[in-house]
Amino acid sequence: MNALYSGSLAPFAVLLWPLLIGVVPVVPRWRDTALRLLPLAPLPALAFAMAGAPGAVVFPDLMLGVELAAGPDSALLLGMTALVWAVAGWYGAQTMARGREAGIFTGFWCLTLAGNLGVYLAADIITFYVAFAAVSLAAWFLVVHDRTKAALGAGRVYITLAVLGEAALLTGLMIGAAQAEDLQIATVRAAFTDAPLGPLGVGLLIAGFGIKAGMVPLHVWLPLAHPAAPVAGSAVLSGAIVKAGLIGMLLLLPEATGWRMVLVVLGLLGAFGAALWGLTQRNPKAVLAYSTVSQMGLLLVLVGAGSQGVAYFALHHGMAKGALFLCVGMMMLATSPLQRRAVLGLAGSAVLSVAGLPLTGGALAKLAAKEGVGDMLSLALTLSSVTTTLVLGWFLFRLADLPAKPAQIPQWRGLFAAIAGLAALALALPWLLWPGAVALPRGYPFQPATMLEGLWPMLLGLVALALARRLALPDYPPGDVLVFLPTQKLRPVLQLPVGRQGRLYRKRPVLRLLLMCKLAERWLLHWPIAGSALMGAALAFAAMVWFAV
Amino acid sequence: MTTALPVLLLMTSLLPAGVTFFLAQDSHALRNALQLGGAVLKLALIIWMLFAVADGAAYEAEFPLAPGLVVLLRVDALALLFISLSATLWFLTTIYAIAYFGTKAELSRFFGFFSLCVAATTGLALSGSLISFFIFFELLTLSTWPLVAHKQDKPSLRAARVYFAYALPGSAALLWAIIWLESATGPVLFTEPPDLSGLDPAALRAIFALFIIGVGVKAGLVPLHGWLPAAMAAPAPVSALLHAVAVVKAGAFGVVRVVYDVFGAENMTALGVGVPLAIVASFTIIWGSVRALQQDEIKKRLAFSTVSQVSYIVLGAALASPLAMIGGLVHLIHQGLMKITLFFCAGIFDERAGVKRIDGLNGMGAQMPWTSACFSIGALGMIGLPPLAGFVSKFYLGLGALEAGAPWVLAVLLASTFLNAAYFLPILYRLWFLPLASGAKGDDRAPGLVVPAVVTAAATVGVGMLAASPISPLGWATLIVTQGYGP
Amino acid sequence: MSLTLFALTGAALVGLGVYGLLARPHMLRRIIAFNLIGSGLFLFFGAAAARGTGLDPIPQALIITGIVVALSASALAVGLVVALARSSGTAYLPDEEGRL
Amino acid sequence: MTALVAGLTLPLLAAFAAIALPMRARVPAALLGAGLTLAASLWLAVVVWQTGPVTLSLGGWQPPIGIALRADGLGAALGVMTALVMTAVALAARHEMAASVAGPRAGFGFWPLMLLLWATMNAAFVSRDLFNLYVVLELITLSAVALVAISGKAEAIAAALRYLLFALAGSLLYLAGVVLTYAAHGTLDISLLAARMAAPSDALALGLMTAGLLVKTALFPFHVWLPHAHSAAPAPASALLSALVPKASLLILLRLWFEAMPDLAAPAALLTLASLGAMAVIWGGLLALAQARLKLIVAYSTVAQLGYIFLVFPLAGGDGGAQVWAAGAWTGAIFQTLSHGLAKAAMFLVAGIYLVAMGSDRLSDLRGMARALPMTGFAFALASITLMGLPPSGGFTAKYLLMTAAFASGQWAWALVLAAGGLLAAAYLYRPLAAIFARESAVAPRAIPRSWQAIPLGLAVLSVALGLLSSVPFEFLQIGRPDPAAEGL
Repeated sequence: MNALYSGSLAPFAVLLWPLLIGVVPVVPRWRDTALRLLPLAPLPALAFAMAGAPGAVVFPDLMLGVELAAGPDSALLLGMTALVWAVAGWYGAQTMARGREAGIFTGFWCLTLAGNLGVYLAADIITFYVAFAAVSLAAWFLVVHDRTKAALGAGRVYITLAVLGEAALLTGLMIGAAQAEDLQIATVRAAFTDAPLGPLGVGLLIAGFGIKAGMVPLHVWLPLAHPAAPVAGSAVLSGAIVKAGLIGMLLLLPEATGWRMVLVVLGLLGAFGAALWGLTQRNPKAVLAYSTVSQMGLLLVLVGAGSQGVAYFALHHGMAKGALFLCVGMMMLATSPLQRRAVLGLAGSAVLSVAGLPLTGGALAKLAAKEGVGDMLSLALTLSSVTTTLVLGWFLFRLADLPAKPAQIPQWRGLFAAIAGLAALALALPWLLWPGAVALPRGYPFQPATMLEGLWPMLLGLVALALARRLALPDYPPGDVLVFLPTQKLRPVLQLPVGRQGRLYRKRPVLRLLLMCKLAERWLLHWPIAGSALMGAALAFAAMVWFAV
Repeated sequence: MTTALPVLLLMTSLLPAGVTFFLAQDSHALRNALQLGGAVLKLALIIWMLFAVADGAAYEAEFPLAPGLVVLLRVDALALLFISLSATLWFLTTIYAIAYFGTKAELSRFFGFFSLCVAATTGLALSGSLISFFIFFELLTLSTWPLVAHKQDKPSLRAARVYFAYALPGSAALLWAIIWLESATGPVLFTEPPDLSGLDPAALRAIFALFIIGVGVKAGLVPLHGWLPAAMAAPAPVSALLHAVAVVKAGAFGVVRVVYDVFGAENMTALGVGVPLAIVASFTIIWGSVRALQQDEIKKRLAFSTVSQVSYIVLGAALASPLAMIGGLVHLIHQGLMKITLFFCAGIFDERAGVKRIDGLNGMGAQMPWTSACFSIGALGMIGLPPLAGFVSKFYLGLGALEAGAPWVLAVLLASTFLNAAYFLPILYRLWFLPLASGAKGDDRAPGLVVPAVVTAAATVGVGMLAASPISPLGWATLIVTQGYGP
Repeated sequence: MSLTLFALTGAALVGLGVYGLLARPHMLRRIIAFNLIGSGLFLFFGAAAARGTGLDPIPQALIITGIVVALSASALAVGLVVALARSSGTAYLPDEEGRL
Repeated sequence: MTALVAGLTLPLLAAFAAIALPMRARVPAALLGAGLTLAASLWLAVVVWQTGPVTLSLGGWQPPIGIALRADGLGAALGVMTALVMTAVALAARHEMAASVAGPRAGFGFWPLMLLLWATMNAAFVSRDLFNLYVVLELITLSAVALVAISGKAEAIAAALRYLLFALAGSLLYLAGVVLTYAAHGTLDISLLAARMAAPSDALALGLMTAGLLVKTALFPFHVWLPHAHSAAPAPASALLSALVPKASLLILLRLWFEAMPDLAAPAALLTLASLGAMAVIWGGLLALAQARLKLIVAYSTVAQLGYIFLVFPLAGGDGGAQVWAAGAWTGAIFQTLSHGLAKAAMFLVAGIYLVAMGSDRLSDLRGMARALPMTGFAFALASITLMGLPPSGGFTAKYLLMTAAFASGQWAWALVLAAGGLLAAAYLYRPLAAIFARESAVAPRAIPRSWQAIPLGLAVLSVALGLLSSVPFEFLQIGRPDPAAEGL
């Protein structure tokens, strides 16, 4: 037996704490308490991230040897994730109807959270895989929480894709690990380059992570799940959970270049296609979902292009998108026109940031992202602002049309403040992190050229939006590709013809045989026959012996 | 070293069996004391030996029958792996069975054959020579038959008949193979692999095939698996025993023995029989899952999932690579834990809520939280959800497949994962999400039934969570392989 | 010369007996057939005994024994036939009645 | 020496006593005689085990003039088996053949017949003289036939007559062979014959004797008399008939081919013998499968089980280089003879108990007997295990040895027969087992004392123990083993 662990327990505590909260609702009496504790769950993680994610720990006996440590990118995303989860958690705690369902929700909320934090902290593939499985499978409960037909349907699609993703991921990891003969993420990553099935492994990893990261065409679950999930759920799904796929790619995809082109192409496809498709949606959450797909598309492009600003960009998008989803929630809960206007304003500011209005966090993120990706791609990034403006503007209109529910909740203001805080951070935090995260000079965002480059696409987008509102946009159900796929036809394939079980024997022939034997026996019984046979036997033996000797 | 320990180990279940037969039906206390006492004693013995064996020691006891018929009992790491499983689960299943049957009829007969069955399994695990393996293999068949037929109603009698109709030809094939082999090599001891040069490759292939058919019947290799679903007519503790402890495991264990102790990895590769075996196993894995998907009785579905899961072990043996070997061996334990959990739960659903079919499980999660939770854990483990037991074995199997240069196995593992998900998740969904059917009700206030399930479910989580620790099944399997066993 | 005669006679007796044994379903006839065969064999045996110089005493002893054995066998057989006839009213074995 | 004589004389004396003594004393006298004979047989076995084969020339006359008796491992082993079965049957008959149960005639006749049979069996096991063997065979036949007819029922008498018909024909064939042999060689002593100059008439002689012995051993297709005879006799008698009587002629057949005239072993003849055996295995199995009465099933299984033994003719000597033993096939055949004897006797005794308890042995009437009389059910199950050849029973050891020889000599076909026979046995024994262990709790109209139930159980246990402790019997059978047994014919 070796030592139980070595290193600092801080990373472990970060994961343990939400899990502890998660088991509280097992006791029915404590359910409501647990729900109230939700916002506290990610706080240790937040503190840990703000401290710069120091320390690493190894548990040799746990699972296949658990190792926890956070790299720079991870630290950044860890903080963002914690933040989004905290705010969304508070929203959930305030708005969620109490009861058994809420208990289940709380438990799996915490499990998902732990998984989501785990993917940033894991240093060995098993831990990473476990965390990833936790975040993607447990999130199913967040999707189906409302138990409505839409929610369950979305849940079915989600779980199917999630399981597929898990399997692809596992296989990919195996291919790497078999070559590396080690479970360290770094070694496995390096091993892909000369693993016999390396390309296959990378492909599987991309697929596995791509599903989570909403990569076209594996994104179909996303526009279904986000609208179906309760607001708090969609906030974390869209803001934080999708980033799990991103970090996976950052950590595990090898240096080799073969796969990068794929990511770039698929990313661009998502970035523009999804944004435009978002215009066919009426439900603001669905629109947001498509915008998420498009933003993630940009991120994939960046990963493919090997940009340094991925985490930085993701940080901003996570917080902004989280805020936007929560805004939808607030809008539903807004009772007075004042509140509605406030929400619209808040959402608007977040939208502007995401669209990349100069001097906002979003703009900084884009600038950082463009660094060293080549002209073509930076142009693409610039152009993406057009579609982003378009789809998010569309979102604002949808949001404005959203009918209010007369549900009066006590801490509307508090919640609004918190969300506003989140949005503010989305705008401001990039400024704070700028010197550390980006290699560009401090004054770069203020240069007129830069500002202009940020501005004209937005104007273009606004024009397009004005035009778009003129012409009658089609109204499609969410889940583009899926809607046109005949999924129901797959069902009969599984219902293979049922073969017959083995039997001792098929009765009739045997009985017939036995009957024949009985008759023959009676025949043999007749002495003349038997007797002559006997004499014959005697002579036969004699003859045999005679001829042999 | 030669000691009486192996015999003692055997006796811990053989003696209770012998005595129990002659106990009066209503002497419950004495009977239970015998059974549990034997189990506890056996566990104690195992733990006592674990440490010595971990250092590479081996206990032996030999009984010569007619010349050439050597019954050799040998406790080595591999044997201990299997025995510790059977002993632990025997203990739990006994508790479960005592609670399950209460004061029903024919208990002395039942528990007599029950522990006899375990004794046979123990002997099987301890066997150090082919012939003793065969002897206990047969004893197992004979002692299981009355258990399958226990209810003595039409279905169970039919099940018993089908079981015999499969098992006996199987053992005939096995005997045929053994004797064919030994007629050329002389008596085969597992410790010294036989010299196969006396037989030409064609004959060796035929022998190998016969061996696989012989043990494959018990291991439920398609197309020899027909008896397994039929045997579902037996009472739940029996199913648990059949599926997790004794019969199918004996088959899988037999495959391991045949592959590594009779033929050896090199010969197997030289003869080119490894890949066909792997293919058969893979086909079984898929086919079993597909058929499971079509069942709407809980136990039937579980039965077919056993067919599929046990072939993981066969697959691990067939791939002839150390990691796959570890995966297979560890799955021997893990599948046992998970599957027995599932069967315990299925039995509880039947006993406490009268639910036999899957659609009857709607909303039972709230009614029978403990049972449903255990069932869920077992099911998720089967699917291979990390960090549960099933994941560990699957991971090692996958690595082993790559190591052995058979990446197509990964596809098989994947397909089976999906199929597992496809036939287990709906059950969980019904348990936890669908509303309770009107008039349906159940509770799991039956500690005797629930506690064993909870223990095994906890174990399912535990062995996965602590896989890397040296005392875990994985650690033990690794020890076996590093001790030079297998490829 | 006479020896061959004995032997031939014995052989003939055996032949007769075998025919009767196979062809006659009536049990008494069969018993008689047995005795015919037996006698034939003993005759042959006696002939065979007179080999080379002098007489070999052993066959005499054996023949006597054989005759005794054959007698007891016949006795039992006859007894059984009688019993059969008493119990079932026929001296034929079941379903051999009337056969040639 | 003394043991040898005792084994022959004690049962005869007891038989006389069972006739001469007053009513009350007969059964006790018979039982006493049985006990003493059992002791004698065991004693003889011990002597053989310690000092090797025991030879005795009656009246000091050496062969060819006199008759030699020789107890080798084979003979002594069969003697012990016979003694065990006989004793068990005697104990069972104490209940079953009591005048009150079986009627005065059977009650009186059974004991002397049984003891006479015993004495003649023992004689058959040790005698070395072909003509002496003829006499012994004849006596065995007569007492056996009498035992069949003892109930006096019409069907029993018919069966007995048919049996007698076949048996006498066999004896005459055998006698003819003996006569020819003597005519050719002037001796009938097996040991002397082994050293003879081969004569042209030997072929005919051997053929005649073999055919005659085949009838008495009830080898297919000459088995037809057996099932009816065995099922018509009262159960204890059937036990003797099935378990012991065929073994005597079988033993002579073995002695003839392996000891007296191994030089005449023609491949074709060996093949024919074995194929007849194989057909017996299959045919007997199928017909057993077709029967509805327990005793008939058991009787037909005798036909099948005897078939195995004939595989020894081509297989003997086929032990290959890899084995640790010689004469595996030969010993296997003897193991089959012994274990079948014990198991079959047990089965018939069980059937007898059921007949007494239920008044019928139709399977339909035996449902749930295991509940009413658990020990009998257990006994039948154990015996079945032996007959199916499942480990660790004696039947398994036999099959294992024979099968190994089959493979070692490359004659796989016979191994196939062994395997198929085992499966058939499983099939036809499954039905009675299923019936006996059925859930219906049959209420036996007549209570059966445990001491009686224990008898077949004891035999069945012995038949299994024979496999469990097979090393000693194995060694024992090698004592005075003929060389061809190891070298093959």
